[in-house]
This record gives sequence, structure tokens and C-alpha cells, in this order.
Amino acid sequence: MTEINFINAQNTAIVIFFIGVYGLCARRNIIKAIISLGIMGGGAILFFLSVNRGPDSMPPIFNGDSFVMADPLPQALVITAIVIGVSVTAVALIMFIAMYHKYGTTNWLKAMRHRIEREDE
Amino acid sequence: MILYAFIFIPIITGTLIYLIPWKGIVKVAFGLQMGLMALSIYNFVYIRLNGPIEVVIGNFAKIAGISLRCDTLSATLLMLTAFIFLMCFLFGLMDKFMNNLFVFFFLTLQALTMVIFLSGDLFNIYVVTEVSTIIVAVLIMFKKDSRSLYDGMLYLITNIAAMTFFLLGLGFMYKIFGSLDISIIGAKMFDIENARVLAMPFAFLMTGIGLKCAFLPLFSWLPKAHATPSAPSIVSVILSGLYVKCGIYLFIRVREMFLPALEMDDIFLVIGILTGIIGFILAMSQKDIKMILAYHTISQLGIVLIGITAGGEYAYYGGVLHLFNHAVFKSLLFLSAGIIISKYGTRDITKIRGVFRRMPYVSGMTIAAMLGITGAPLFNGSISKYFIQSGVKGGIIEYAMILINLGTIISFIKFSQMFFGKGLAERIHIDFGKKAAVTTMGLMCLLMGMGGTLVISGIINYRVSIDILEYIKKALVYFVSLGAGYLTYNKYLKKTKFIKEGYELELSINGIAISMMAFFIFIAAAAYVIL
Amino acid sequence: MRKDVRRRLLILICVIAITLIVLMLLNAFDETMKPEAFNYYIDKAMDETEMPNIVTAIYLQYRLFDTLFEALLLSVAVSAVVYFAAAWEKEEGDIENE
Amino acid sequence: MNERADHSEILEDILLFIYPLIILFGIFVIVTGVTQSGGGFQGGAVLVAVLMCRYLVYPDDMLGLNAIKKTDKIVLILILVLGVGAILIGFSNLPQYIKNIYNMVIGILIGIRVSSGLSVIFYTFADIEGGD
Repeated sequence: MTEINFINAQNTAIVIFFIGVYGLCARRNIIKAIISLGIMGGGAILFFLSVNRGPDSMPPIFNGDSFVMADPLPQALVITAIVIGVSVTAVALIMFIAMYHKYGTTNWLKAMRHRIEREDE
Repeated sequence: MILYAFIFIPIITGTLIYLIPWKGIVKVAFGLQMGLMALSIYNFVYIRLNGPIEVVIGNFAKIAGISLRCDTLSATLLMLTAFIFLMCFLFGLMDKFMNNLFVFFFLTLQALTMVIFLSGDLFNIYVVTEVSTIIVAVLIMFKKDSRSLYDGMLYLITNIAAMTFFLLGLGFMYKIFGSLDISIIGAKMFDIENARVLAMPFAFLMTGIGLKCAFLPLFSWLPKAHATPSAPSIVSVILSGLYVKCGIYLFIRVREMFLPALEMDDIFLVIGILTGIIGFILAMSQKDIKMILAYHTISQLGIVLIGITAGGEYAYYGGVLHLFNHAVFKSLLFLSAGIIISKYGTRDITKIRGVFRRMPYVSGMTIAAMLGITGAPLFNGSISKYFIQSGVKGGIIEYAMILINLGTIISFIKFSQMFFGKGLAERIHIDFGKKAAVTTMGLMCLLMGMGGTLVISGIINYRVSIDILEYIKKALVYFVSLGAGYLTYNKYLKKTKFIKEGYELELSINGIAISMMAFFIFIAAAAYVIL
Repeated sequence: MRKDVRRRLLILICVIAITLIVLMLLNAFDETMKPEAFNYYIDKAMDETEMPNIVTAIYLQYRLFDTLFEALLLSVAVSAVVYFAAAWEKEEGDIENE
Repeated sequence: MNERADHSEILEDILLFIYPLIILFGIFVIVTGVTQSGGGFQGGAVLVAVLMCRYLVYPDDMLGLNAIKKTDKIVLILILVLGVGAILIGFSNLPQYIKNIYNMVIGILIGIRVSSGLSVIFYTFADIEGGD
């Protein structure tokens, strides 16, 4: 039983978050960096949703009956976090497209070298 | 009520300016800035007389809603925000890039900065910081030239990653405390039984904030973002003079929040000293004017951090005062650097010569700012550095402060080379607005130095006095450092490869992410050991 | 290529180690206080706002401030996207002219 | 014949059938957000699907992009003014029927905002990708 208890939303969230961090640390592709940011955000969102929520929690909507509710605050916060994620991804991607048309590369290191070369001009 | 005005008037005006397709409307923004300045002074006086105010938005219970809190520190920061933005608009009103879109972004950024200084809710701070990060990235890339694209991209990705760390830390905080309000969490901090549970959230939050304030391993994005060649100089002013203070302000608030249960001042003190030293060493080796100034921002932030964490009231208020002083003189330096760059057409410090003869007025003001940043007697930097040093009297920290100051002096001796030498003799005409902005800032440098004690007792309800004898001793140390710096630079350093050819610590995104991880695990381990 | 793989492997091991440490620390201590905000919403939100869906009540009333900034964020993102896309199109035209 | 190669007729007919359903569902989610699960953001996100479907059929026909951009900003100002007004007056001072109207209006405004913002983003990207 202990193994099953260990696999809960909270621990999964941490693991997902660090998968994103790995992508940011190890991958040199700019698009993959943007995807990694999305993964990290997903981990954080999952963590938020796991707070104050048991296996038998119901959505926090009153309908006259009494039941165990999930915490409504994280759910409201998560909507905001999702919109932030969408906007950030959109802006990062459009910046990447603009950068790709200048540099012609998707690699961070090559882009960095391009930038230094242009500085010397 | 007045707090809402600071937040919503700039946003709504900015959006309207964006919608109206007439370029002249931009002038309205300048009038708005005057109004905000007056309002912020009124607000400051009100807060100073009546004590801090706290409003919960929509008149709900504090636990359920979002609260805005304004004490003297945030009121002063609001005043600083209004002042720096006013100067920026005065400086750049006639420039070509000042179109409606730019003003929209700029005014929105001002409102968001003010929210960060006012908000009492951690999640609200997260949202606002994300919005402002996007705006800053767009402003960095505003001219869309090829170098700034890389800088803006790097800025965006690193800062968003840091804020995701912050978000996860918030999740932990909410799980433990059941609330997101800073003051409620601060009050509950006393009741915590097993303080080790705080190690993780603290490390996550501090990694996010540490990158925002460019602590030691995490500063690699800052010089590029603050000194992008093509960004308008007023953007550099806002970033280096003001926006980076949001990070420090968050640091102050979060540190205060955790203080009852978790105190890690010693570790941050060491980080501050190292940040200060690394900052000036890298600044010395730069050739680009803006780069030099950007690296000095890192160094000065280290000094602020030393002041905040060194312990003792004097050092703390010295650190806070240095925050304001740094905003004034660094903004002035960036403004005059902008003028020099646009008139000379180059940013290379070895190629610019004879500035003093061509624009004596601007040069004079720049020298005032340089005296301020190096801590010359009677100028503003000296007062705050005096307080920080008197708080940590004796011991290794004082020597570290003197060392950082010496390094700053050496670096600015290199910087001042451009004033002298033979260049073309004719004067260069400078707009009235630019002159007015630079003059006001220069006078502020001198005034905040002359009335340093008045400023500090005005800002915080705390009487301080300067020991004249001690101050003269500090002045002597300054002149000795000046001489030593001059000699070292001309005798030894000038010919070294390090100074001549320049050296750049370039970390790619992977490097920054790895150092972020290292910082995170270091803070977590340290917190775990201390508790 | 070999070097790249080795670098990634090293980073992978480090990240896994850190993840395990974080998971251990997280599960070793468990102290949660009374969730005051949660209880407040459950008890009072229905009376105060008359909205059965508490999530919407929080989103539209208690934390309206966040919602406003979220709206602003989307607007800023849209302006940024349009601005950068316009730049790209203009540049494409320049290249054609040459 | 070439015109047909651009878009398949099956797709077009099916989408004609689906359009109203998506729009109805989006409006339903927005309007019932107060009492059931749903809300302005969720409904707005559903409504974007309409424009995305349209893009599948007529890739070259950008439906009034400039108008959508203007809408975006105007609705932002409306939301800000409405929100600030409600904050200044204070929710507890408002009578219940005004609060109900407020909830409805601001929900719809947020729905319009989200859908217009996301569709501008979608169209801009689609334009860049489809351009070459």
C-alpha cells in the first residue's frame, strides 16, 4: 500500500516540475526551452490543485446538499495561472519566430555566438 | 481610495492612448506623470502623519480578499516610481520611439511596479510580476534589432522560469498556512511547530526572488537585459534604476515574513558581499558604457543586500536608503550615457574622448552621479554607505565594504577617461527636456547627500544622527581609496589584458538554469541545516 | 555528439537526485495549519455573494483584482504578438525588394 | 476545380453543422457560470474553437482581424472600468439584483475578451505559418 500512497498528486507535481527543469538545464533547443517552461507551469498548477483535496472531494458548488468540498481558492488561482501560461507561451513563441528569422537557428549556443559576433561589428 | 488611483489611472490612460490613433496624445502621459507625482507626495505625507493604511479590495474579510498595504517604505517607493517615470517622460518626450504603443507599455509597467510595492498578497504579486516581465521583455526588444532579440528572449525565459519556482513555493505556502496574505502568514509564522517544513517553500521562493534581484550565481541575465545596445536609454533607466528594486522589495518583505521562524541573514550577507565583489570585477573589464553601468547595478545591489542582512537598525536603514540613492544616481548615469551614445554614435569607452569639452553641462551632472555612486563626501552614496558601515563597525564586513568601494572607484576612473582628451571642440546642442531631467537628477544626488539624515528620518520614523568625526574619517578613507584607485589603475591595471580586451562571463540558458538549481539546493540545504 | 550525451546524462542524474531530495524532505515533515481561507469560503461565500459556484465567486468578486490583471496580461500579450508579427512581415518585404 | 482543392466539401458541411453548436455551448458555459461549473474564461476558450474551425475551411480569409484587435482593447477598458467601479463602491453595498447583473455582464465581457485575445493570437500565428 505504501507505494500507492506515495504516488499522489503532490509528488507527481514535483516530479513533473523537475522534468521541466531538466529540459531547461540540458536541452539547447529554444523551442524545447519554451516547452519546458510549460511543463514546469503544469507541475506547479497540479501542486496547487492537490492542496486541501481528498479522494472524495466534490466540486465546490452549492446545490443544497452537504458534502465534502474541494478547496475553491486554488481552482480560482489556477485559472489565472493558465491564462498566464498561455500568454507567456504565445509571447515567447512569437519572439522565437522573430529571432529565428534574424539568426536562422534554434540552438541557444549558436544564437549566443551570433549575438557576440554582431557585437563586434 | 488613493491607492487605486496609482494603479488604475495609468493603465486606463495607457489603454486609451493606445486606442486613439493620434501621436500628439502622448503628451497627455507627461501631464499624468505630474499628477501622479503630486499624488504620491500627498500620499506620503498622509501615511507619514496617519500611519500605515491597509485596504482589502472590495471590502471583504482580509482572509478572503486581496489586501493593499501602504506603509512608509512603500509610500516612499511609490514616490520614487513617480519621480523616475516623470524624469523618463521629460527626457524622452520628443524622441521618435515614443509612439502610442510604447507609452501604453510604459504606463502599464508603471502601474504594475506600483502594485508590486503595494500588494499584500503573494499570488497577486506573482500575477503582476509575470505581466511586468512580459512588458519588460517587449520593451527590451522594442527596436527589434538582432542583438536585442537574444537579450529579450534570455530575459523572458529565465525570469519566467524563476517565477515558476516562485509559484511552486506559493503552493507550498498555501498548503502549510492556508492563506496567501503576507501579513497573515507572518502572524502564523510564530505558531509553526516543526520549522523544517519551511525549508522547501523558502528555497523555492528565494530562488525566484534571487534571480529577480540578481544574487550571486543568478545575475547573468541582468547586464544583457539592462544594457541592450538598441533599447532606448529610458528603458535601461527604468530597468536598472527602478524595476530591479521590485526584487529587492520582495526580498525585504519575504525575509520579514519568514523572520520569526527562519533566519538566514548570515548566508545572504555572504552572498551580498560576493555579489558586490564579482559585480565590480566584471564591471572593470567592460568596454561598453552601458555594460559598465549594468554590472555596477549588480555590485550596488550587493551593497544593499549587505545593509539589509548585516543586522542592526543602522545598517538596515542604510541599505534601504541606498536603494533610493542607487535609483537616483544610476538613472542619471544611464540617461547621460544615452545622450553620449546618441551624440557620438558609439558605445565603446575607448573611442569616446573629450566629452567634457563638448557637453560640459551634462558632464558636470554625470560627475555628480559618479561621485554619488563612489560615495564621495557630501554626495548621496556616502550617507547610505556610512550608515551601512556604522551598523557593522569593525570586522570583516567593513573591510569588504571598503574593498567594494575601491573597486567601484577604479572602475569609474576607467569610465571617466571619456571626459578628458582631445575631441572636436564644438559644443553639442542638447534638448531642453533632456537637460532639465539630467539637472533635476544631479541636484537630487547632491540634496540627498546634504540632507541624508533628514531623508532617512523622513522616510522612516527613526531619528538618526551622523557622528561628524566618524564621517570625516570616512571621507579620509574615501580620498585614500581614490588615490589608491588612481594609482592602481594607471600603474598596474591599465595595461593588463583583463582591462584592455574585456572579459565577459557569458552563461547560456542552460548555465543559468543549472545555477538556478544549484542556488535552490544550496538555500534548501542551508535552511535545513540552520533549522 | 558523445560529449553532448554525457553532459545530458550528468545533468539528468543531478536533477533526479535533487528531485528525490525534495520529495524526501516534502514527505518527511507534514505540518499544515487550519485552512482559514478554505473554511471562510465554505461558510460565508454563499451568503456574501449569492453565487452557488464558489470558484466563480472568488474569480469575479473576492479576487477580482487578480482577474483584472489577468485581462490586462492577455491584452499585453496580444499587443506584443501583433507587434512582433508585423515586424516579421515588414522585414520579409524588405528582403523581396532587395 | 482548384477552389475545391483548397478546402474539402465534407469538412465545410460538417463545420456548418457544428458552428452553431459550438457557439451555443460557449454561450451556455459563460451564462451558467454563476450556478454551475463554467465561467467567462472557460466559455471564451470554447468560443475560440469557432474561429479555429473556420480557419480549417477558409485559411486565407481572416475575418476582420483589425476589428477583433479593437474589440480586445475596448473590452479591456470596459472590464477595468466596471471592475474598478465595483471595487470602489464595495460589493457589500450593492443590492443583490445589481450584483447579479454585474456578475452576468462581467462574465460575458471576460468571455469576449478571452475569445478575441486568443483568436488574434491564433490568427497571427496561423498567418505567419501559412504565409510561406
